[in-house]
Amino acid sequence: MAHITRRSLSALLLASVATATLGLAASTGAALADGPKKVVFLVNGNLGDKSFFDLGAAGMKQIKAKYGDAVETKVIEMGTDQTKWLPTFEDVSEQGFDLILSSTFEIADILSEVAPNHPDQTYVLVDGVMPYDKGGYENVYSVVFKQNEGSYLAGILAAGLLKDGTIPADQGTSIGFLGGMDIPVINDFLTGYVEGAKSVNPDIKVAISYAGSFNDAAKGKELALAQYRTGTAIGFNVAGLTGLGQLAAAKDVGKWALGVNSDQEAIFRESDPAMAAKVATSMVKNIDVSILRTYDLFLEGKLPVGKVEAIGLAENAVGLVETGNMKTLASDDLKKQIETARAGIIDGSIKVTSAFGLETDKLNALRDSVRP
Amino acid sequence: MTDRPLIAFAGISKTYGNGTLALDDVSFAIRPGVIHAVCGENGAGKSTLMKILFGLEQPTSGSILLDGEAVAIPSPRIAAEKGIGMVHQHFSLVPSLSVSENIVLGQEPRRGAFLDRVAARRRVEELSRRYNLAVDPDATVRTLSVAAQQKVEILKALSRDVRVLILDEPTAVLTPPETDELFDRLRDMRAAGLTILFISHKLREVRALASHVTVLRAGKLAGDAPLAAIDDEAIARLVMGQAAGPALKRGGRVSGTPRVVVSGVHLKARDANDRLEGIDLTVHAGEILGVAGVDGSGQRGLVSLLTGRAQPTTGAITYEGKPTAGLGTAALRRLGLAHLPADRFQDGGSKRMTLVENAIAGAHRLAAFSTGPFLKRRAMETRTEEMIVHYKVRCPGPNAPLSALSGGNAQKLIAAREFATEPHFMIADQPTRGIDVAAAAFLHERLAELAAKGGAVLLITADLDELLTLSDRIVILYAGRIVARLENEPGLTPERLGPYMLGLESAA
Amino acid sequence: MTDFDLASLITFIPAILRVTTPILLAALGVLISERAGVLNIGVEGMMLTGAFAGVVVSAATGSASLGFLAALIAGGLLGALLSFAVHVLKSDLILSGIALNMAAAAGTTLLLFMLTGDKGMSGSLSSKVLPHLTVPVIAGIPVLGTLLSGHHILTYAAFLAVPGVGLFLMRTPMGLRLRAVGENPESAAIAGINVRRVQIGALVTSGVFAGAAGAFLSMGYVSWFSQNMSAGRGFIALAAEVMGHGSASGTMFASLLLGLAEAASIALQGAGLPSELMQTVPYLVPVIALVVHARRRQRQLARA
Amino acid sequence: MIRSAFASFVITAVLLVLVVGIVLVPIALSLPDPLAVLDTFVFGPFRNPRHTGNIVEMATPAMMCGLAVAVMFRAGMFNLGVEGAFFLGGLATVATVLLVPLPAFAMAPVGILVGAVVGSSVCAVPGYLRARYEASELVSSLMLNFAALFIGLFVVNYFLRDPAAGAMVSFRIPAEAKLPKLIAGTRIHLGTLVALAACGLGAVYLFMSRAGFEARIVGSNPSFAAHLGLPIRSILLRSQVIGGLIAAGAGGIEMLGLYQRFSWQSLPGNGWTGVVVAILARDNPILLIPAALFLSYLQVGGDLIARNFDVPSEAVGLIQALVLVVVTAQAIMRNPRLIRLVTGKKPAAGQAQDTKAVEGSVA
Repeated sequence: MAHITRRSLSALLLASVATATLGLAASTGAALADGPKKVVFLVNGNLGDKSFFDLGAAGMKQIKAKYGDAVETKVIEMGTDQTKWLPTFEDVSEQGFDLILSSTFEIADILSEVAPNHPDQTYVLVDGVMPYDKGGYENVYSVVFKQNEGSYLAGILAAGLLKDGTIPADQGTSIGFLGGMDIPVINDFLTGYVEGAKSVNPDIKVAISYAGSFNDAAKGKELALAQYRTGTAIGFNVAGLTGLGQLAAAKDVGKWALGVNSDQEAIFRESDPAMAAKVATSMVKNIDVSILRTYDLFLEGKLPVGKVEAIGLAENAVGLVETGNMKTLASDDLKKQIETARAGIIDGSIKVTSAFGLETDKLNALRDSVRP
Repeated sequence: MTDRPLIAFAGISKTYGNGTLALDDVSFAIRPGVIHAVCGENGAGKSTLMKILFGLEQPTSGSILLDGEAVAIPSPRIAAEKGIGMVHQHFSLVPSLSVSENIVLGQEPRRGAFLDRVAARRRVEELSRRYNLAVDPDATVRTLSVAAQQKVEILKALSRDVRVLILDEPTAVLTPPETDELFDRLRDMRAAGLTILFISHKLREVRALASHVTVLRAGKLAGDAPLAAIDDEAIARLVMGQAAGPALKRGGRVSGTPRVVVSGVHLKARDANDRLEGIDLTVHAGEILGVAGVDGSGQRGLVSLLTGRAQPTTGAITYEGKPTAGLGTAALRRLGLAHLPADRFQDGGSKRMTLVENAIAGAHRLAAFSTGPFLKRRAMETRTEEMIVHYKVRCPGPNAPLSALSGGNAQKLIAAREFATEPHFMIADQPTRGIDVAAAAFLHERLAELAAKGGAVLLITADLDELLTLSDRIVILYAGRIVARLENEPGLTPERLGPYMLGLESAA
Repeated sequence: MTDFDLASLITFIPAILRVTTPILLAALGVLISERAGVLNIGVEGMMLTGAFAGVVVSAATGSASLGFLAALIAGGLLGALLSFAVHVLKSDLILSGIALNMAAAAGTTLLLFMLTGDKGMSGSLSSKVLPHLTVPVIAGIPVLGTLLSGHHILTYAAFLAVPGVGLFLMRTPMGLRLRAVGENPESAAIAGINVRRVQIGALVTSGVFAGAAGAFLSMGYVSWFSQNMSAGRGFIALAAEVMGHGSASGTMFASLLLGLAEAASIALQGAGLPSELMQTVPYLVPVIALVVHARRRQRQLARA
Repeated sequence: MIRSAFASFVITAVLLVLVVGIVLVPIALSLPDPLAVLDTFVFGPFRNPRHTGNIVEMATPAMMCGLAVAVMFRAGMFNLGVEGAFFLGGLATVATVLLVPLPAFAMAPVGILVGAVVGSSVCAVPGYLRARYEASELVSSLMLNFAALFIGLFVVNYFLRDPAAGAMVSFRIPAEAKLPKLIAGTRIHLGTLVALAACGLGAVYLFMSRAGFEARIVGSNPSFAAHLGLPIRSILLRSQVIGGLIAAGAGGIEMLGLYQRFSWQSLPGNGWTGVVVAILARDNPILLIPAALFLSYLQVGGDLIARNFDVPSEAVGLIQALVLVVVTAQAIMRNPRLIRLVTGKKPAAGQAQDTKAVEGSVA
């Protein structure tokens, strides 16, 4: 780097001026026409979480793939410093985007400050809710996922595999849950999972651990091993990159794992088939699908802006991956049982508790009821 | 062997990055197989010249000729390859390593991948036999006395097949018998064909040992002659640039009331060199009590008791009649204690802080220098400027860091601070070690002046000339006990002190 | 894990060794540089980079050994880089270490993205793992087998490295020079030792150990690289080294203590205590150990 | 002292432009509009008052954390507890305004005060362990940071959590407790003035007060302090308590200035920023202000290009890492020729021959 000569430097500068001019011309030209729609997804963290941020970015790709030149998409990483989020929203709100998307509950507070200042701008909050009951926020559409519903099915699957002997009792008699942190969005998976498991076997035991981190795969593996060592036969990981450690543990001890958010079996199908084979299924949260759906609705003018939509099994926004290992692993009876539960949840005959708004005491009572 | 010089300095100049001219066109020659003395005050450039010869510093201009050929000595390693060894004033030993490890460091005998410790020990034993310098190869250097450490340092230099051995003020830390022994060893080495460069500012030693003397003053060559051709006064003139003033001589006055009384004091310490086993002594107002003793005879323990940094295990110390039990340094200083510590940069000041800060520290809570919680920086600065003038501290300015000062000037500033409180009791621990004659004389006058004004002074020094010049009475420490109490009569000589210092005689 | 009988205790020991391995490897690296007088704050970044290099190279070559080698080299290179900043540019050692950690976190993510199009993890790369070793005869013996056999090769390497590093520091010429440089650089220079070269060597070696620690994470614990997967273990290793008071065996015992605390906090999850409080255990234990040790030392001094 | 520091400051600025240029130019060239990238990085932060405001907002905690670090470093304490103190201070402040019934005017001051006291424990405990037992403050502070994090998360989860919120966050901070905004169109709040005042007071403390003078003596040479009979242990402890109070107070100010709820789930990193700022400012409280502003300026510029162009945010991290190394590079910063070029005079004695490159071994 130190060896850039003066000549090469000036050449570089010249080249950059040339490109700059071209670039300027191009962008002016585009602006003159009734150009493509502009959509942006703001990540309040960094990509690479194998969870809602990556899935959100994937949704943006799907929009681009579907609409091609008719849309400009952009993903901005805001990082983990929360003080930077508001300035980013304010900047983006002034840059003429047709749709500004973002995700997670934390953004609700940010939007409650920004959205009223930009009434003509449309915002989408994925996996979080604006406080609509206090009025306002006519320009924000919120969509939340009922991960507890999908997790309910995962609970049925885990407990069912044990009950019907598909997983022999010598592998263990309890099921596991590995959370990233003891926080509501994680516990929303837990409540559904526990209730689903209990619906199969009221006496089921659930080993519950929290890693305190979302990027420590080694610790995730160690936590999972501790669960497997003490009688857990199948575990559900909801801990981002930490949770993937559970897969390595399952492979080592020959027990079973349940993935989350995206299809974790697919991640390793090529690179490590032996490990992929131990992922019974994954409880997916189709954030990408919902983002594409949001844009579709927006184009059609049908997006219910100013409201919250809760999407779950009924909208196919959450669910189990049934095409992978589960297809061969689960018995037909168990699959039927899961289907029944799905129908029950959709028609309202089965109510799944949500961790959102649940007091810490009640949550503890639920955890205590299944402690091994 | 011909008279061709072994080493010749040809027009050596050295300018430091900060613009200081340390050496200015110095040229002289050293013949093989002699003991060649280099004299001069502190800051005259002796050490710099030797560092250049040993490859620790590079000359700005000029060259060194070895056996008539110009050589570059970019590092101590190259110096060693060329047969030049050096015994440093501040020893270059690693305290936590053993004697043999220190000596073989850099040229270790190996057995496979490992250090051959047997061979290392053997090498040390062989060296110590050959040069008649007895050391324990397995002792950890940290536990050794200064004299023993110096032996290790010399052995380390000799272990590299040297032709030239540089000794930088080797006697500063030694007792007379130790000095004599060292000189005997050095004469042996010369007899064995070694060339020795002996740096000193003690004329008596130069006269006793060397055959040729070179005098440096303010970075320039001031004189160069065989010792046979020059008398002491001439050398002194060359060193000082003028005739030396008449020497101060005190002795015998005991006056005033007992100010500090130490009775039956024992001190248990982790370091055996610091232990005290039943000390009784009294320092009176108006006298200077000299404490002599081989380094590590309990001086450090005594100082830490008297300065409140340690409490006696048994026995008591009173200060103007009041027991000092439980009083810390701060309380004692408030009662009128002052202390010139032996290691001036370690304990006496902070190199990184400015002269003002060093000069006022300790007195900064006095009303003269602070109002409420704040310091009066102007008053501090004014006071420091006065000190700089009165104590003739050569410095870039009151806001320069202490590190910018030479050892002697730093010591003068520290002394200025300690004397400024008009102390009732002053502990002067090696007050002039390693500093030049003029600065030493100045400090001697201050100590005498303090005593004349009724202050009590405890003088701890390894420099017996200093001890005999300043003290009214003398006590000699050996292994934590007082082995002699002497009046400083005119006939008292260093030679009479020697046997007591080595524990061979006892008069107490 | 409520009943702590002997059997569960024995099954608990491999967990302690697993958790200890990366800490110990990194701490030995920290020890080597620290004895040479350079505190390696960048060990966290070196671990992360080692983990990354191991995965990428083993995936590219199909060889676990080459991947491991790459992890070592990557760690060593970062050690050289830190040396360059400290010795040539004369930058602040601590700050350069912090900067190295920042750069490693950003750089590995960026490179991962460029290689795989994914910022989170390297799931799409079929990287290799280093094997677990079964010690022939011992494996069959009930208790001893669990204790001594079946561990990861790097777990053995880490514990075997302890006497290795100890001997290197205390018994070899190089170790002697290294300690001299760390304790008194001026003396070492006078003895003809090239201080800078020794310190560079120590930092590079330190990086190699950190690289091995990283490789254990990505080629032992799991078989992929993920963002920031070192997760603060480098800092734990720094603590272990300080607690070990400069000796290899002390560093090992400190690492084991930290590993034990971490493994215990993992095993005690699900005992009904709030998980957050359990997670403080691995961090409070070293502080308590430090105080206990310091008090004992003070009492010894007082007695002397 | 200030003048020579200023010289290095000018050199820093010039260097930074070079460094950023070297890293950024190739990245920019790979993008369609390279000049705009550079332009945004360099001038973007000043083009919009809100972005300029961002610099000041971001510099506020950086200054205070830097001050906390500087106060402790000056006393010779390598205490890294600023990170945990900031976190815990923020939490305790929010807990106070949420849980303690206070009149509106008292909320912010009392909250920040309580936060400062509670949070300072993360620095004070290692300080106490060092003063009392000589236990390495580096290790204990590093470890206590994490302990503080998890204890904090426990408190949020069990005592402050808003069950209506979908994440583990506290209840909303009441509007009356928030620090007033100073400049319309930005989020610059009263805390900035507090931080500036704190730096000023820090300078007064360190260089003009008896207590600070004593702390510096202890920090620069403990043996000298012992020679003078200074109460070293209490001075050490005092410095770390002061440092902790500043850092934890900064956490409270940050919360009441910029946040709606307590929502940190991991250590926010301001402590490390503080270490960086303090080293840049060479532990001089007044220079902390430009150092913090400068670092924030770089950050805002980096954020802007990451936001507006396809520059990955990690590239910005790389630039910052490189910047840190270069600006503390003595080989460059203390180069006598460069200093002469800037000041037009010779460097002070002792500065140029500062050859000891490697410091910072753990005691």
